[in-house]
Amino acid sequence: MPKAYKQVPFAAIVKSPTVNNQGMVTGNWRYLRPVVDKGLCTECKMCWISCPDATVNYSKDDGISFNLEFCKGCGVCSNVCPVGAINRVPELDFED
Amino acid sequence: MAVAEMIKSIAQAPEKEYYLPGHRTCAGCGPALAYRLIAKASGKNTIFIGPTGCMYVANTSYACGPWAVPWTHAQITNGGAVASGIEVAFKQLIKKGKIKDEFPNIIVMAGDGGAIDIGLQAASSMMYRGHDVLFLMYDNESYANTGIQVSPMTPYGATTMFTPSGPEIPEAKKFFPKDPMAIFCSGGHPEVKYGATASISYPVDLMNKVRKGLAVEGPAFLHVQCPCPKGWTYPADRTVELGKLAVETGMWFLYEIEDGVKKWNYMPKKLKPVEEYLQTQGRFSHLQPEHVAKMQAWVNQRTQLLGMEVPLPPAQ
Amino acid sequence: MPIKKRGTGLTAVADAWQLADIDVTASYPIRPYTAVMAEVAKRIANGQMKCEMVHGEGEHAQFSIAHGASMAGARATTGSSGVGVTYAFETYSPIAGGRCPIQALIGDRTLDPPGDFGSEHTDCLTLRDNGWIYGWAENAQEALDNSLLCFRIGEDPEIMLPQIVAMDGYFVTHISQDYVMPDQAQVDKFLPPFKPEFRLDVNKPVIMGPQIEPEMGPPLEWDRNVVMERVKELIPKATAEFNKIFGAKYAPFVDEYMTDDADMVFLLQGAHAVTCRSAIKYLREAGYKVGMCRLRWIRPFPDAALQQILPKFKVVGVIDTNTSYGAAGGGGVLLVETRASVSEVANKPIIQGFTSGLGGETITHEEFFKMADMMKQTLDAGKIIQSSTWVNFNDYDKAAIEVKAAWEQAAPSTK
Amino acid sequence: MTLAVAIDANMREITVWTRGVTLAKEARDVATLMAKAGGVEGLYVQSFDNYVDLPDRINVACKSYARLSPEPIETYYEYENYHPDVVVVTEETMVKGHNILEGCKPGTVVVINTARDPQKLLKYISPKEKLANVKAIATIDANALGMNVMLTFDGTEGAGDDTTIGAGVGAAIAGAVAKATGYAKLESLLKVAENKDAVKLGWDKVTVLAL
Repeated sequence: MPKAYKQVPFAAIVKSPTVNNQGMVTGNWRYLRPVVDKGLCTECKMCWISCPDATVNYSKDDGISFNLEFCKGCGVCSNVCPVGAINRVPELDFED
Repeated sequence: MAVAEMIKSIAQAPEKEYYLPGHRTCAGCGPALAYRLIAKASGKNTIFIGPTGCMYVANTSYACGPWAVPWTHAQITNGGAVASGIEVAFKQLIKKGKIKDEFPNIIVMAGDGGAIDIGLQAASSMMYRGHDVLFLMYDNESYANTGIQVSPMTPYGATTMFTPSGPEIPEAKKFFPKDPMAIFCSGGHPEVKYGATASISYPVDLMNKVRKGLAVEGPAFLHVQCPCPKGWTYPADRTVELGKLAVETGMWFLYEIEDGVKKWNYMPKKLKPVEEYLQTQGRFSHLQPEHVAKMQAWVNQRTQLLGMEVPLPPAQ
Repeated sequence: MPIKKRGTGLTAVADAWQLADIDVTASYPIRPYTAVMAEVAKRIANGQMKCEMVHGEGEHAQFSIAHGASMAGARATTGSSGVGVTYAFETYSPIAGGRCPIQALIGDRTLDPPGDFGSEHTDCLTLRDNGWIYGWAENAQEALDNSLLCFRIGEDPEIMLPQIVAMDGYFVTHISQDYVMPDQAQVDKFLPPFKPEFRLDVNKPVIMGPQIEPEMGPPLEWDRNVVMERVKELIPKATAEFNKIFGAKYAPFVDEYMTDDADMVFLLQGAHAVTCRSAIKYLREAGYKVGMCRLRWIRPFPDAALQQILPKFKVVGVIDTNTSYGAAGGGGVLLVETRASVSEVANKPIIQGFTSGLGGETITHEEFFKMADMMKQTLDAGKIIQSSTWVNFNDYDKAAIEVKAAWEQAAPSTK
Repeated sequence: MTLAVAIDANMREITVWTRGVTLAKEARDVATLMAKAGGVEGLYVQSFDNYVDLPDRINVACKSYARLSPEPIETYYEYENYHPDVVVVTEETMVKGHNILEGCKPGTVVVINTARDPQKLLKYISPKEKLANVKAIATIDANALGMNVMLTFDGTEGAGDDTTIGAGVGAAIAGAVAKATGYAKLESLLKVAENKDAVKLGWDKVTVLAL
């Protein structure tokens, strides 16, 4: 095999990311996608505080949403939801 | 940080993330959740030291990392020593006027191996010398980065790659774990003015303990239990649930020791039988009733030793 | 004004560290390097030095503390000896690979067993493959000067590598000598403040030492290889500048003594050069056309310089004050590297090996005379007689037969 | 100078894609079973995990490899199957967001563990330019066959796998791979797998869509 070496910065020191770490995109780890039922959601933010990957977003206007570029689909958000407002749906049911 | 501002509820937790999406930790990783909450609590003016472990290797795979704040690797052996060097350097460089930085929060994020096993010497010395560093032990109860091998924190009766169960050794791991709080925060390290146990399942408590640990002058120690879906063998969505169950069964405790005074942060009304906890995890699936009884006896003894006065399940 | 002083290599390096305004140093006691830390501690206590001294719980911690301090942007130092050097082994590659230009003073000591305080270069030579810049000082003055030179080279933005100022235990670390402590203004002219491009800075956050992809490994290691080659280029420049500012006369790589008309030379490093020079005087009077080549650096190894210099001679006697059991040719590290350096040189001299000065023994005048005799026999024979000779043990010089018999009786494995 | 030689010209490479931890053992079993079956038939064989994927993390993409050759394998110590002839996907979602066809040769067979219509999965598969190399897509709904999934760390990190090989879903997938590719006879697989019913079901229930 021909070798494909990669450029490496000085002493492998890399700049810290600011929003997402684009070097390790993890959305393709997911086979069950979290889907929030906004009718049930009480916006208690348990899912938000419990996400190991910081991929649950919350805003006053839109409530809970998910960063699907990075969500690994672990289901912790669904498990901790006190009202069962987060469903886990097979990823291939979605076109995107 | 001079005086820590306490967080009263999840709604008041800081929104800003410093442990960002994009790391190769397991789906449902307990230590990753710990990292996120700790980084949230400590904020922008923070430097992390990451001794080798899952939170080094899985987080920085492929020459990148998820931190919005400075982070450096340390060997699994020397997190405490590297942090000591960083701390004195900042003090000295600031004193000499060579840099204009505000003195940062310095946090060592060591796994159980890097804190209480191979890294114990460096951790102990850092605390003895009184460096203004928060030494944080994220405890997933094994050497998980190398594929789950036994550590001193692995519970009695758990299987790992190095402690399989077999006819000669039916209970798998034979020894009960070390008690890091007893080692670091019970007077043996006089400079340590603040020490606490915490759990990822009690996020507000955890974040406030991080802030308290950073607010005290000198070293602080935080022992955070972090369920590990791979090593403990349970479905990844149950991480937070299991952290709670550990507390409810006496497999984990939430207390802090400030200036030598112990305070309970959460005490269940009565302990659930430890079997309820054991049966949730594949690592205990081989245990026989006598092993479960031995575990319950240990839990009961430990509960009494720590002074938690709650009704206990019977130990046969 | 430069000050004339009397002190050991350790106090001389403490002077260098004071002049370099180091920010952090990490201590742990082990003979014979210890007193440099005692000296620095005194100066911190009396306000002479503004530096934080951290008492590590061992050498592994010492090097780790200095590593951490360097990542934070501090000029940091540490030091050790003997088994202390090897106890810290894990840390050497991460420090060099992390490009943290800390400085360590190593006062050589024999590795155990046996428990032996005496100097042997083996402790420090074991880490020669880890990417540190280092070489041996033969006296207090050179120890001080090497320290400044090392900071200057190691902290160069194009280099960024850790350095070791190595010196023989006892000989250089414990024998008082005259030396000159230079003026602060001279040092400030020679050594700029340490300002690394990357440090742990919350306003410019970076990730240091992440895991890399396999495809990044070879380029990263290639970079470490290239930078060592660059050190070879910088050493002559920095040495020339040092000589100019401080009025010194250092050769960049190889210090030659009475080599102009020599047909055989001793090749060595470190403190034994002092006795060697004196022995050469007597040997010259007795008609031996002998000189000395002393290596100032072991990493990077001065191969190009040796390729220039050694063809002038017919026989080179490499004196190894270290062990490398089972090494090619039966000698030590210097013999192997010297032979490798000139292996492709057309008119290369005969290179024979001597192992001597182990366990801290003094290499006496008599032993230099013996080695000269053996080199003479090589010269006369026009070929190597014995690939490597352990002086006093398997030497083939007739005059040594009686000594040899005595040693054979004493050495257990000959029984 | 580069020698123009064909190294391992007749070697066939099977790459098994899977999810870390949860399906790692089953994927390893697919590779192990195919290699063992090849061994039964007198081929030179090799099966191994992708070293860089280890230690695996829950849900992360991982690969296991099998190689079968009529001659001794010369690239025995290379890290990966750089040019797979067969791509096996043990968890259907992996068709999305992973370059499962990377390096594949003309005539590649793709085997997917799914209940879905293979035509519908095609649109996700990447890299797109390699689709032309795919000869057939085989699907097997192994999860519906009532087999277990085994969770074990045995056999990882260079240890020998002392657990049974081919006791669960992996055995069914291997049956499907053998039939869809013709790389192993059913009898050979039955000889080496623990769960022979699973192998047989996989063999029988696989559907192959020629492209």
